[in-house]
Amino acid sequence: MSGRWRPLTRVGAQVWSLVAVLALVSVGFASLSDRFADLDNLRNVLLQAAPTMIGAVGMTLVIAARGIDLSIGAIANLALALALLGAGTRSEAALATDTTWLVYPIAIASGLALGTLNAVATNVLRLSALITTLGTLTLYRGLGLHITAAGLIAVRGPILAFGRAQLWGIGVPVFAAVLMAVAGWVFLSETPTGRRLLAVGGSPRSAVETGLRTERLLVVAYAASGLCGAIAGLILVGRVGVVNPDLGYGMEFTVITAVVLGGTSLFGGRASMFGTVLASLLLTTIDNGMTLIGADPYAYDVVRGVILLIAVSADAASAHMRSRRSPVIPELRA
Amino acid sequence: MTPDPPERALLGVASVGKSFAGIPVLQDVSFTADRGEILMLVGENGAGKSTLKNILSGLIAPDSGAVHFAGRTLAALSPADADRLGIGTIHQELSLFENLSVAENIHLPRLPQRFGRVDRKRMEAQSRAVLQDRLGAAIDPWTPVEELSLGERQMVEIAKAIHRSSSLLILDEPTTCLSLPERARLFDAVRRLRDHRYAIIYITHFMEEVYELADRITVLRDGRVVGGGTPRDMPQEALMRRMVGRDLAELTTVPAAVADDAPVMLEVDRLGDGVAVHEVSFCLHAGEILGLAGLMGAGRSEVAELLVGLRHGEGRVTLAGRAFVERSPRMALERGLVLVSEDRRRDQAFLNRAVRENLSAAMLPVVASGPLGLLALDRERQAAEQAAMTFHVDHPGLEAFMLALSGGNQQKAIVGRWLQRAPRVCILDEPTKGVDIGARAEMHRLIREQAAAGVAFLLISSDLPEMMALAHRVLVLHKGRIVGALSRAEAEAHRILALASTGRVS
Amino acid sequence: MRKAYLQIGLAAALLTAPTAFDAASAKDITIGVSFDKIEPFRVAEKKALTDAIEAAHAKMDFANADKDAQRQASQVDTMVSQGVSAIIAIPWDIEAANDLARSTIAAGIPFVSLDQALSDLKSVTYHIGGDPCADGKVAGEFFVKAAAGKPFKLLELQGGLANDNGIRRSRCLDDALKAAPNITIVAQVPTDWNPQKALDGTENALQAHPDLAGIYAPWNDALQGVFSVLKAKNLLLPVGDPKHITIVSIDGTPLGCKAVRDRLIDLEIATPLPEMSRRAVAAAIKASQGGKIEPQAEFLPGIPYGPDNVKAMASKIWGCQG
Amino acid sequence: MADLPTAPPRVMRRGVSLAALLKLPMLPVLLVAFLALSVSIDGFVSAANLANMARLFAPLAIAAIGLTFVFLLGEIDLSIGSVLSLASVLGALTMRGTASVWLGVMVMVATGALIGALNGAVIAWFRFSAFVYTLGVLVTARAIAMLITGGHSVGRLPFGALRFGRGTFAGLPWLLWIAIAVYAAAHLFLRQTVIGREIALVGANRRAAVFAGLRVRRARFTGFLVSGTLAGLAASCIVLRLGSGGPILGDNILLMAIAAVVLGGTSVFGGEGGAFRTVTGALVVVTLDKGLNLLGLAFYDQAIVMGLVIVLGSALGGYLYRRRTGRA
Repeated sequence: MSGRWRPLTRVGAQVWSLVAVLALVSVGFASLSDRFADLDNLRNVLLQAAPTMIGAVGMTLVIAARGIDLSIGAIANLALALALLGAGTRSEAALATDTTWLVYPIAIASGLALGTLNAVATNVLRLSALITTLGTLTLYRGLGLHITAAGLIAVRGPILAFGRAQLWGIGVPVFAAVLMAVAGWVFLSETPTGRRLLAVGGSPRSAVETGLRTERLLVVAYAASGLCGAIAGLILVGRVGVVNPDLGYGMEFTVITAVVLGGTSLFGGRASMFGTVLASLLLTTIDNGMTLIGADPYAYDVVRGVILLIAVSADAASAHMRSRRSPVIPELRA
Repeated sequence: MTPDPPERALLGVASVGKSFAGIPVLQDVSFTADRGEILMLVGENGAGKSTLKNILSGLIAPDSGAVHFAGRTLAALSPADADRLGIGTIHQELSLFENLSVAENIHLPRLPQRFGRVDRKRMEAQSRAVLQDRLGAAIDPWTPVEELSLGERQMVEIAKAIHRSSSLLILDEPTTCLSLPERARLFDAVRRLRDHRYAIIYITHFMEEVYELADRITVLRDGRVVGGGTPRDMPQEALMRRMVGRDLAELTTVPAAVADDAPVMLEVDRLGDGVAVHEVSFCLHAGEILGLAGLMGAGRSEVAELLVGLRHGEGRVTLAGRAFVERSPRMALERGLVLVSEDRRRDQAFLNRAVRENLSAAMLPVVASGPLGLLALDRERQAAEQAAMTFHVDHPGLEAFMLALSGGNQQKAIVGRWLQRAPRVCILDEPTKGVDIGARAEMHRLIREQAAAGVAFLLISSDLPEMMALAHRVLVLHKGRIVGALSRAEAEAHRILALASTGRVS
Repeated sequence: MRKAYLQIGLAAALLTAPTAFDAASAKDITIGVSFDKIEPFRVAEKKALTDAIEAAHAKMDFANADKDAQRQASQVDTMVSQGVSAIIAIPWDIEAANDLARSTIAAGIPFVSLDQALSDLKSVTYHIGGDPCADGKVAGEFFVKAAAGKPFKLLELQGGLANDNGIRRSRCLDDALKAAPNITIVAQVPTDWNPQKALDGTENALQAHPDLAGIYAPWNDALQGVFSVLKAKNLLLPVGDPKHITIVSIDGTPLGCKAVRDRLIDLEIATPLPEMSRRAVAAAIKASQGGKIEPQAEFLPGIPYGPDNVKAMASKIWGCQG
Repeated sequence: MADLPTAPPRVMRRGVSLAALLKLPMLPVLLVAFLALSVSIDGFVSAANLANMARLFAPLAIAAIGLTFVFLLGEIDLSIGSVLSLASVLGALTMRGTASVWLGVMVMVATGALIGALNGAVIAWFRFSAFVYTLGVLVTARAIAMLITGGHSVGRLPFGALRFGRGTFAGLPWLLWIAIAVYAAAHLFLRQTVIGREIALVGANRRAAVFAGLRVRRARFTGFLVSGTLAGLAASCIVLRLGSGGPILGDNILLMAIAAVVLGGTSVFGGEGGAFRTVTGALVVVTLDKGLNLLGLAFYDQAIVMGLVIVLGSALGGYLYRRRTGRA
């Protein structure tokens, strides 16, 4: 028997069915709009996918450890609100808030702190992650809106730099997203802490018996998720130039969809960073393509829904094909 | 009894006590274990062995008493302490990460690293060293554990504990899934560790293991130390009396003979699934106990799963004279064929549901009435109470979670679940695995009683004394095929083992 | 219990009746205000309303339904049972609000709808709002004029797809454009009033149609997203520049006014917020004192203004002041 | 077999015992919140306000009880909100078209049941991932409702609708009676029927349920069927109370229902929980929602308090539960 290092197990098939769906969708859009298959458009898609992708990278770590972070969008909102509070001055003449470079350390520190708070609350209060982050989703959003008084704050200065900067004609957020995804992948597959995180997600009971410091590892995962939320928030705000109450609203849904669609198991222990990236791209491509072909606004959600249903059927069908020859009855297959 | 005062030996347990919800499980327990010796910790289930093991591996803290280790006194250990002190534990319920590789399982929580990355080369070399060189197990270090058989997983669990420990190794019933050669290799490894000045605490209830390995024996009963000494001080009879607190005479009983005119209850003709089972044919009569022997992975459990429809396959099954074609667990139950499968936690117990519901899970059609399928809760409760009494399930209340029961009582409750249905044919897959001597004897008595009442049993067991004590005939499986059928007179341990291991009569 | 709350309603009506003859002072009047949601424009709207109520020396009891018709119904019912003098509501569900208004009026309490019109205007005591359809039409006519018979590609951003104001601003624009076959709407992008989505939509539309000539951004918050895309493409040019993309927006917030003053957008249609609020409060107080409200519904069309006349118009546009 | 089982006396006694009440993790929080709000708000315990709260409570509790079935199975149904929306649109259109309130209600329940059955069938037989599949249904059903109405809500319903939705019977709002009936039915169903038991056992350990010959697929199917049907019934309650249905009517209900279910103490991992727990969870959600509003807090400050209560309340409930069961 000879084996090889298999960093992230049993996700291959799902990633392939995702590749197939993404290819199908792309070919469809390309045939309807000649501007779809275009280098400029690829740049757009990547740039628009960046916030989702970054959020999804953090969420992949959390879900791999058998957690969930519903508060990621609220963290994006609150971290940016805190950043403005700490490093913004309202300029009445320009109707905008001037910012200093301090917004970056403040937003990032806030993201890390809020994520850590999620983990600490889960650990100390012994709650399920779902309850904790459902609570902090509400709490963080309330705090964020409290700071901005639910108003729209136009921003200027260094806060815009990250979202708008370009390198070789490609938006810096794209590099950030790729970097985060690679870092996430290396972390999960190559570092001892990443492997321990997968172990905790795979079997919390074994983790205790093996002497893994589950609580510390969860802090790492949730802090990473908070960090990713804050970075996603910085990109969104940097690009659009406002901190608005809807910032990050519903982000948790998109991001969790991307992670699960990408083949990471909600029951922990199995993760696919590559799948997460692909699924983030798929979700963005749908919106992008719909606008390019000038679709009816009411059709957007129909297409989104149908593609989700196709993706899940493709996955179920491939699982069926794979296990067709096993004598074990379907109910007992994993 | 103790050669050293507790603080002088490597490990000294001094007057340790522990209660759960007010019920004492350990009282004033003291013993020592020193480098270079194998201490056998024997006792029935519920005697407190597992609690003691959990205290020593840092999973729970004792209420009173202290643990001395290498000259230091600790009120309690944490898993991290255990790790630092070099205490390795093999838990009875495997504590592996199925989603990770063998090598990672062996090394966690301290993975070797280079420049912040996992050092795979070193990890692979160290895994091979412990797996192949020490235990002689040909398991590739990069295989995910989920792809291993139960026996292989047990070897990984052992390798993991050996790798972690540098001073004390605790083994809790480590051989339940092992074939004979694997078991022999494990014993070799354990002896070699002793020679390397390890202290070994070996928890078991298998008598032959006690006398094969022990340097010293400590007996636990009802949470107290009730005896100890060298194997020479304690012959088997005396040891068992200490453990159980009463004499056991049933070991010599012979099962009642099967009547010549007993009807055929189960007839199996060329059963197979194309993967694990091939052309298995046999007959089972009313009142007969038919043993199905073989090594782990020989296809024994798969035969059982084929019979009740948990696997698809070909071949004909005739149940009480009628063909049994559309096989499913539900149809099997209706036709009077039940399976008590091996993996209790995974496949049988509803751990976070009430004991009552666990007992009645196979009785639902019986306690339901009317077109709506309403449950007669009173009847269900009575039946459950009755079953708990009949099958000696010791429980804190029928509404308590199944989780609250000890392993042995869980097993009795599950066997009770199935036998309540008064089946014609009962398949028992490792019915006494992880069960203490008292419960095991009760289980054997029960099987004999039921067989005498006409139930046909197909008994799958790795425990050869059990097989020889119970079975009228023994079939031996090798690589999914029946390679021998032995009558009671022919069924001797070495013959069964030879057939099971090689597929041929030696 | 229905009887109980009718009684309380009646009692409240009776209690407020004597003050009807004391029209000079509104000191004992509490106006229950129910908003459909809180977002930047509503924050401004709330402030305008608060100012108007203070100016009338009345008290305000405020509740936010947060995009939930049930919660709004419950909040209004509570205000009724607490005996407020009148209700001013921005309805979230323009159908459900009909029955809410009727039952409130049946309990003897006037119901004034603000900003968002109910589907059946007869069910309220008084409605005062903008005229989303008129605004959309003005925008459409402006684009027709701007296109001047030449081919013209237009991007239409949309607010909430299930929001009546949003739907009307869109539909009436489309109606006005029917007269000009030279104008093509290249995309209608749903945004849920979210500037981030407006940004992505604009970026994608520009990708598909680099020769885009006009953008319809029917609420001011969308402008930030639009500008940031145009800036990245070097298309954020002042009105009058040959490559300038024609932009029309609605709302009249300070940010909108600033965009006009910076000559970045061609036309802004300002909702007359302070006037709307004043009239709503006046009607609520008058009705609570038994007065008759004529006319029963008023629609204040938005005030269009552009870079060329912003100086002259500034005094009429709330967003251009202060 | 002929004798229908009467309610066993032992069970009834247990139903009201103090120990059984303490099993409900949210009860102390509910009591404290209710007392605090009654003291600090005039008229919080008035008949009008309680009736008002009851009308908010009913649809939430009904939808959350449906979700409880799915959670008991160890599954999730993300589609209930948009199923509710779609059902409300179809039901309201029917009411307006036929002038029959009852036909409308039947259409709503049937829509919910139909989508629930489809969800159940696909998940139980084709083994789709419940999370991704119901997410797809969430998006699609809402989109269909949008397409049908063009985004408008559907109002101007027959007069009888509102009379029922805002009316009372024997002093209690009709909607509350419906919620009570649903609770009672769900409680009995889970407690006293074979399928109910199978749902809990399948959730506790699916493999063991297969080995025990339980009808696993039927149980999973039924769970999603109930969830969809009750979403349809919740839609009826809202439509009858508001006099309108619409494509975004159910947008808020999913998160609120999840909050009610988990706050009530039903496990996300299956096998543990029940209808009564969910009722207490829904009571907490409604009491706070209404109470904080009456206190006059800004909506974001309400959110802050609500978030703190969810976290700290669940922690307190969990602590009391562990102390009672003696688990460390």
